[in-house]
Amino acid sequence: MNSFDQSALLLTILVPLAGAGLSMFLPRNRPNDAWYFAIFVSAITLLISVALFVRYDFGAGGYQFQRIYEWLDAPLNIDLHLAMDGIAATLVLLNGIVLFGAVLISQTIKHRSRDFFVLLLALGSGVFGVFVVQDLFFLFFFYELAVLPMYLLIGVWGSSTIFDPDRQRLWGIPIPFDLGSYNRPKEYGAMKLMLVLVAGSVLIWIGILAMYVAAAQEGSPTFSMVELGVLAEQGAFSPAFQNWVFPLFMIGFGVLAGLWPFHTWSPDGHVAAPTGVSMLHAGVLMKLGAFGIIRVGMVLLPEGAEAWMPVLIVLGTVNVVYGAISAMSQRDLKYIIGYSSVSHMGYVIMGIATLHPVGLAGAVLQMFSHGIMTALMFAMVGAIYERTHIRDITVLNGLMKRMGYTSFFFAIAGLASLGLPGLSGFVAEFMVFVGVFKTYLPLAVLAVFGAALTAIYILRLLARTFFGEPDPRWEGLNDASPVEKSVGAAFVLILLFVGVWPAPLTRVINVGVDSVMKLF
Amino acid sequence: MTAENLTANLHLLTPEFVLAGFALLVFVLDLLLSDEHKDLLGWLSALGLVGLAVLSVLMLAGENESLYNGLLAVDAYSLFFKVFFCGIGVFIILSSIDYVKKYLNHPGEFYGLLLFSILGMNLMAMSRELLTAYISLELLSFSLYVMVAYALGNPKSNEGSLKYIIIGALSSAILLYGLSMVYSTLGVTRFEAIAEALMEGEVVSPALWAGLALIVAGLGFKLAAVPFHMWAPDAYEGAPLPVTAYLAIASKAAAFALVLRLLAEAFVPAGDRWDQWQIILVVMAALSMLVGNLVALAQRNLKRLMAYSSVGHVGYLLAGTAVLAQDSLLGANGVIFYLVGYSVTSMVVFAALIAFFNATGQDEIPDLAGLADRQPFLAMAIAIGLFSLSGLPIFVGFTIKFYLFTAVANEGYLWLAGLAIFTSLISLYYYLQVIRQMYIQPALAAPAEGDEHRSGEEGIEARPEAEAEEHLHTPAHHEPASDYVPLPRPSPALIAVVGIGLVATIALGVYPAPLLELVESASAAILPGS
Amino acid sequence: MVPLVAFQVLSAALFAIGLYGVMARRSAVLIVMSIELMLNAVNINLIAAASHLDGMGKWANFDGQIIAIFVITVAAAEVGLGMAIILRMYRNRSTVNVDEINLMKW
Amino acid sequence: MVWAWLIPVLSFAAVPLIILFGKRLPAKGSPLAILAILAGFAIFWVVFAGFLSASPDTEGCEIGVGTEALTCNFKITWFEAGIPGADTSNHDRIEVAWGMTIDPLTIAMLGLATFVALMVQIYSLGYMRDHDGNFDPRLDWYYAFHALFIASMLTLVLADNFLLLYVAWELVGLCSYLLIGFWHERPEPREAAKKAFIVTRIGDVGLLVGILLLWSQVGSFSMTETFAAIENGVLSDGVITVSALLLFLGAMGKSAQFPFHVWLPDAMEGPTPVSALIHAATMVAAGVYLVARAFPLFSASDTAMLVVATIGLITALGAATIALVATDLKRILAYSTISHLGLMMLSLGAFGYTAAVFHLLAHGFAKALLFLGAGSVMHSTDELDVRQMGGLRRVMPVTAILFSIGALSLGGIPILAGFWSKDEILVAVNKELPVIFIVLTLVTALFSALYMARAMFVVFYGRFAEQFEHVHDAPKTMSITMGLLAVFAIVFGLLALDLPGPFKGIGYFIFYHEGHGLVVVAWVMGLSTLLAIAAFIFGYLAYARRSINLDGTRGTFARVLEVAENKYYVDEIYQWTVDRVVLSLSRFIAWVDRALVNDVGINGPGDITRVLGDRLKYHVTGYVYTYALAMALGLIGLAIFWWLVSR
Repeated sequence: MNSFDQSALLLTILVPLAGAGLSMFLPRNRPNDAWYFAIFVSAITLLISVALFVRYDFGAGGYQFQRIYEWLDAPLNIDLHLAMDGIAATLVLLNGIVLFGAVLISQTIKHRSRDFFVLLLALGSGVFGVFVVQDLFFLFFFYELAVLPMYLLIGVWGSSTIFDPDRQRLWGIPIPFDLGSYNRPKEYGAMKLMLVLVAGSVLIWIGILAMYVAAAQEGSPTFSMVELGVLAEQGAFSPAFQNWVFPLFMIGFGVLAGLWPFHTWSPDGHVAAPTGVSMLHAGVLMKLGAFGIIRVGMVLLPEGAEAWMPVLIVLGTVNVVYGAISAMSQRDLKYIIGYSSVSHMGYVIMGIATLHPVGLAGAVLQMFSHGIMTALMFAMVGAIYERTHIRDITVLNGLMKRMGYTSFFFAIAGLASLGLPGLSGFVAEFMVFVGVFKTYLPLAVLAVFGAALTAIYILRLLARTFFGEPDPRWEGLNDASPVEKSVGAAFVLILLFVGVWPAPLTRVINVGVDSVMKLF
Repeated sequence: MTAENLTANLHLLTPEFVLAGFALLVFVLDLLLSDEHKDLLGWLSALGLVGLAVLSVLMLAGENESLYNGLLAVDAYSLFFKVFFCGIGVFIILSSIDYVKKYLNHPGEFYGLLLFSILGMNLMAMSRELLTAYISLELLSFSLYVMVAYALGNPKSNEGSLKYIIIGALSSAILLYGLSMVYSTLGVTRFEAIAEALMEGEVVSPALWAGLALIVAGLGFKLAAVPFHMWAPDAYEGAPLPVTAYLAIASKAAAFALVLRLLAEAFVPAGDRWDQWQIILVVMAALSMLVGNLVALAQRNLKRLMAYSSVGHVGYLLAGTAVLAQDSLLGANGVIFYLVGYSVTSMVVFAALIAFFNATGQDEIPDLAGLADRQPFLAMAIAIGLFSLSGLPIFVGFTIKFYLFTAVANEGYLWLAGLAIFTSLISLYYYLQVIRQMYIQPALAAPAEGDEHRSGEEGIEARPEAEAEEHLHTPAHHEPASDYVPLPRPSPALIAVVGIGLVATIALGVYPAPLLELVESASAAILPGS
Repeated sequence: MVPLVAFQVLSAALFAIGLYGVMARRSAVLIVMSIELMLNAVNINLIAAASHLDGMGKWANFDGQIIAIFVITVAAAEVGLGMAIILRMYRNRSTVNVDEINLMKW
Repeated sequence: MVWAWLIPVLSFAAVPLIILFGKRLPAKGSPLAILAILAGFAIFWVVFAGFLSASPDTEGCEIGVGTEALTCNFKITWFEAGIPGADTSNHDRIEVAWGMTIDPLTIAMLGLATFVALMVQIYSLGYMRDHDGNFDPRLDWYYAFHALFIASMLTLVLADNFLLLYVAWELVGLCSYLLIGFWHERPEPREAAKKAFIVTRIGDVGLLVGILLLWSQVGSFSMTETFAAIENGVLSDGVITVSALLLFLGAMGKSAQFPFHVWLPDAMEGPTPVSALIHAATMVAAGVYLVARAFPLFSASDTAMLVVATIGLITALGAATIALVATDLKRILAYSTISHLGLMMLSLGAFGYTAAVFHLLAHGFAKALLFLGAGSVMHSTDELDVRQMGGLRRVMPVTAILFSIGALSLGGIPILAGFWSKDEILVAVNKELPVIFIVLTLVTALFSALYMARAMFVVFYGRFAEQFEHVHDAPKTMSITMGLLAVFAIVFGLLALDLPGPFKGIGYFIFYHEGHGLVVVAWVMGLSTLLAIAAFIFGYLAYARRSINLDGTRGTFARVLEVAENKYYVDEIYQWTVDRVVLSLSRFIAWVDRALVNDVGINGPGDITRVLGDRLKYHVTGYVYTYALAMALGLIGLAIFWWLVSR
């Protein structure tokens, strides 16, 4: 272990956090300084995460870069125990990439930009934290830290969506009473996102306490996931206990993963959020939920997991189909992407719920690919919205002529999301299908069908928005800025690379999956 | 017992004597100083308190004595709270200097009373006997009655203090009646005597438990625990802001200092009888959490909001006290740790609010609109404070809640911990409403416009200019309000208080280990069993 | 020799009356007086208990009386403070009727 | 032979180059694509030669399972997933390979695809200009898509495992989407492209599920292993039938079999060369290829075979009737394609393996030729409605002649390519299937000759339409390519005869189980020839000479014709389903999501809590005696409670 390996994981957390702290002292009135500084910080984190991923020895597998920092001794026995396995390595890489992209894209934030980047970096740090800790306390600590900034990020820098009467139709018949539901000021989105996510974490917290108590009754009170894992393997947790604690984690984390029916924060939140935040949130934060289910639920409560997975996989399937179908009739670009995120997270959930090595690996790969893909989509939508101030696809059309690059990048992302081979989405979804097929055949058929549905709304979106006669309104429009171009190009390359040669990712994921599947 | 050993270790009371003398000194100086120099008194008392804290640490560190045949205890526990109370006093004084100069007359008495109340609190932390406890409690209460009434011209302040004193007197009567019943059954009123009585008699005489019930009720008032909480909102709202802060932080802490010792020394040793009685506190705790946080949802006035939220926090603390146990310090640690963290955080919030009030004279939630543009530092301080109170990391609020709830769950009250967590979710909602005013709502031209912005439950209502829009399309981002008036910079003292408070909030949230060692030594002093 | 119970009943009655007064009276002054009543109930209880503790009517220990004295002093102070505040209330609002004293509620 | 992988890879490589640098290169980088495919074509011959000289003991080669033909496999691992090092057969790990298999079928398809693609791309150089002769502004994208299209198709035919095949399959679908919708400014191509992609995609669901089903039984995606498993009877009949039908679903989507045929006629909204490519060599060929490739699977299940045959027949007959009455030149050709694809499926269903592939090739050349001809007509006249045309041979003789060759070949006039292949199909159907099939097939053959005659005579012969006085014939690039295709359309059929040399005739090259020479059933060959010639004579009289007047007859068949002209209302049915069912369902779900799940499920508890707080606050009345009362009650409650617990 050289000095880098010693401290790398700690750095992933500290660098963004320190960056956030330092940015507070930047001058308020010079937005660009804050941006440059944030770029600098996130670039460093990107380098660290890439280095971590590359240096992760997939031959050896297991947890690497272990480091334990004493934090509280008895009776709570909380340590800052850092370690990274194959799954975490992938997601750390994802977070590094998306964070950097989000910061770059946020060039357009001018109003109170310093505060914006402070919060954004804090968010990133929290996400890193969740991925690399091995202690329930700190896992929850960073989990909350990642949720905390969202309210302000959306509330202050977000944008509202306004009620539109003819959305309120059912088979063409207008619904007489106002559901108030298409009226989405950013405050609402922010508040709902915050409250729903924290409500989820209430369950998680209770679950964690239950774990601690159970461990204490075994005579070794601890929050350390390693020791809890050992206890679990010794069968310290009775099946009854597992059966009522697992759902706490399943739903608690599931909320953040957009699990149906707790998903509605996701479209509203992502629509209201500013571009950079949507990228980070849909791209990485939603993965925290799925990651939590794997890392806490499955590893610590295997029997509970086996008992509950049938429920989870049904919900996941509902996610896939339901999300796709509701996306079909959306008009707001961001809502379409929001619902497609719900649908795609469904594949992640299904993959996890299969408890099948290939399916689980697919879930993790899907986390990565969906992260990049949806981040790219939000980035491009942001670029469009910056220029046109319109997100209604019935009003937008023929952008291709004026915004060639933006359209191209968006189209690639869209194709990736409808599972086109050669792009990352396909490999991941295919692996999930394989897993589900071996375990729950009928649902697998539904899932494949859901993938076909995705094609419908994505193509509809592309046709409406980008193709067609260029509208005179877009005369003055200029294409993506150099920053946006470079981000888009980079993300497209990643999508292609993973789609054409997923082995570098899968071989790392596989070892992570291996260690999880050993429990089943 | 003879006069010698009565006065043998009298020197251990030096800090109290010094404090009393110092308070009187302040009164005297008040007469001599001319009006424009009165704020010197504030600095002087603050300085004095710092000195006192240092003095008590130097003198009493490591002492573990019981004075007057077990009336007063001089141990790590009381020492901890002495320093703690002095610290609170210093912060309160520093943050109130401007306020006092601007809004109140007779500053001298103000600081003097404050010092006396601190003396009372110190004694509460020390006392191991009901009457002593009662007397020191009254010393605190009387000072508070006066301080609440301090804004002479203001009918609200007056009304608040009237309600406060009436209910306070009532509760002290109840407490005393309980005391008398305990005395009439045992003939003594020392805590450990009660413990012995509880331990030996297999059946508790009705008079005894009735007395204890009365005592708990009396103390319940001091804690503002449901159903003895109703005075709190009025007193908080009526009182001048620094006094509100003082009420919310110090008097609560002192009451818990007393309750903890009482429970730990009189009840906990009773073993399974204590296990029976836990449920009583548990129920009070649950009620306080629910009522406090639910009613806080409906508040408009910041002080009132803080009052109800503090009722909620009392609920959490009571849950902690309910799980005191002979064999584990977890509960006691949790409560004390929570007290410290809660005080630090509320100190930040209140100091910032005081600064805001000094500048604007407003204390309604909608008045905060656009604060993030008008005075970013205050806005940030309040936001961080509220996030911490609602129990989000990296702030101390998260750590203390986690510790306390773990303690509660560990004693077998997982459902209570769950309820506590759930209610802190509710609290998050109303704290966010405040933050929303500061950061999202544009600054108002005049406070009168507050009403329309207040209706924004869950922010469902759309921004007026947005409703005009045709299709899904609004102005890109929230633009800074053009017409806001930046607030004047708060005084250095306030900035210092807020700054230190913020640092403490984050530092304790990230690395509480050193503090927790002190806390453990303190709770070990009252729970020698473990 | 009057048994202790008699005194206790008496003090309990006094206490109850006082408590009732606090709730029933509308004048702040009378409320404070009712509280005094409750405190006196306490005193009776204490002194009686002190004298009966060993059952022989001899003074067993002085704690009871001492506590009573403390209580009286404290009560006096309380009344003084209470009256002062009520007076101030009368100056501000020219009423001491608690029905009218509810600027702050909910 | 190992270098076969270069054929697709070259074209793949051309794509990014054209996209990135096309704007700066001459002719917008189109030469890159053409060179790539030209090289591919060259390599094809090398591979072909190599394959002919190969034998079972050549490295990587063996006698293929199922088809007893020589098969050569080469592969490298692509990626693995699951438990590292676990055994794939117990499904804990999947291993996917970049692998290619080379057998006669592959060779045939390679030849067809590379050649037609080459022709089309050269042809496009002439076609993709406006009348002032300057290139289409997006020519670089056009050629990029073309390169990608053909590259994917070549990967498809080379793939040695189902997954890779599916990958290429989807890419083919994408490219057809991109090229059909190439002129996306107009709404029709946009919609057509969407339709093509989505309809085929629905079929692909079946394909993917079928692949996964096979995997879940076999534990591998490799075709060889799958077929081996079938041979060894590892798979139950049920599984075989189901998975075969699922694969066929995919094939139906791509090869526009009823009821998935709707996308193909609209697909001619794209540039005509694209239609040529789609109809001849790439897109629609894929479906037939898939069934042929998975023939060991299909032939193992009689049910599947019968379904294939029936669907094929229905498609063939229905499409032929529509083609008879269609008025748009390209639509006529489109429906004729569908009909012929139907014939191929029918023949596969009738174990006419050789015949099907043979017809695929023959039809490919002819149809490409026809479309390019139609393209050159359209390019010069900007007119597609046959009723407006007439006697065009006067102004564009070359096109006229070449088009006629194509038409005759496809119509099944003897010694032209189409004649031989169609005859073999008829023989197979006659041999394997009940008599009704052969009857209907002959009817189809007659119809296809008829509509070909109609298209050819109406457009190029008969009364000259004056408005085309000064249109000029196709430019060199176009006519030369058409000429080359025409050559094949004429002579290719001769491969059916027994030849000297290593290539002993198609029957000995592409076969299933055992090779055989040309099988001649006299009455079948005679009858079909008769029908074809009769049809063309009738066509000449009716459409060129106008000596037979059809207008009178229309009245009698009005109802039937109307149904046929409306394409049996299949499109309308689809439209109705999409609008009324799918979309309103999605609107309903979206509404449920907002109204129930969100407003009730998520907001509800929040609102309840808030209201609760709002009501609860009134307990603090502001009257001090209420507070006292509360304390008293609390005290009593406390006392009682205490008494209860300490009893």
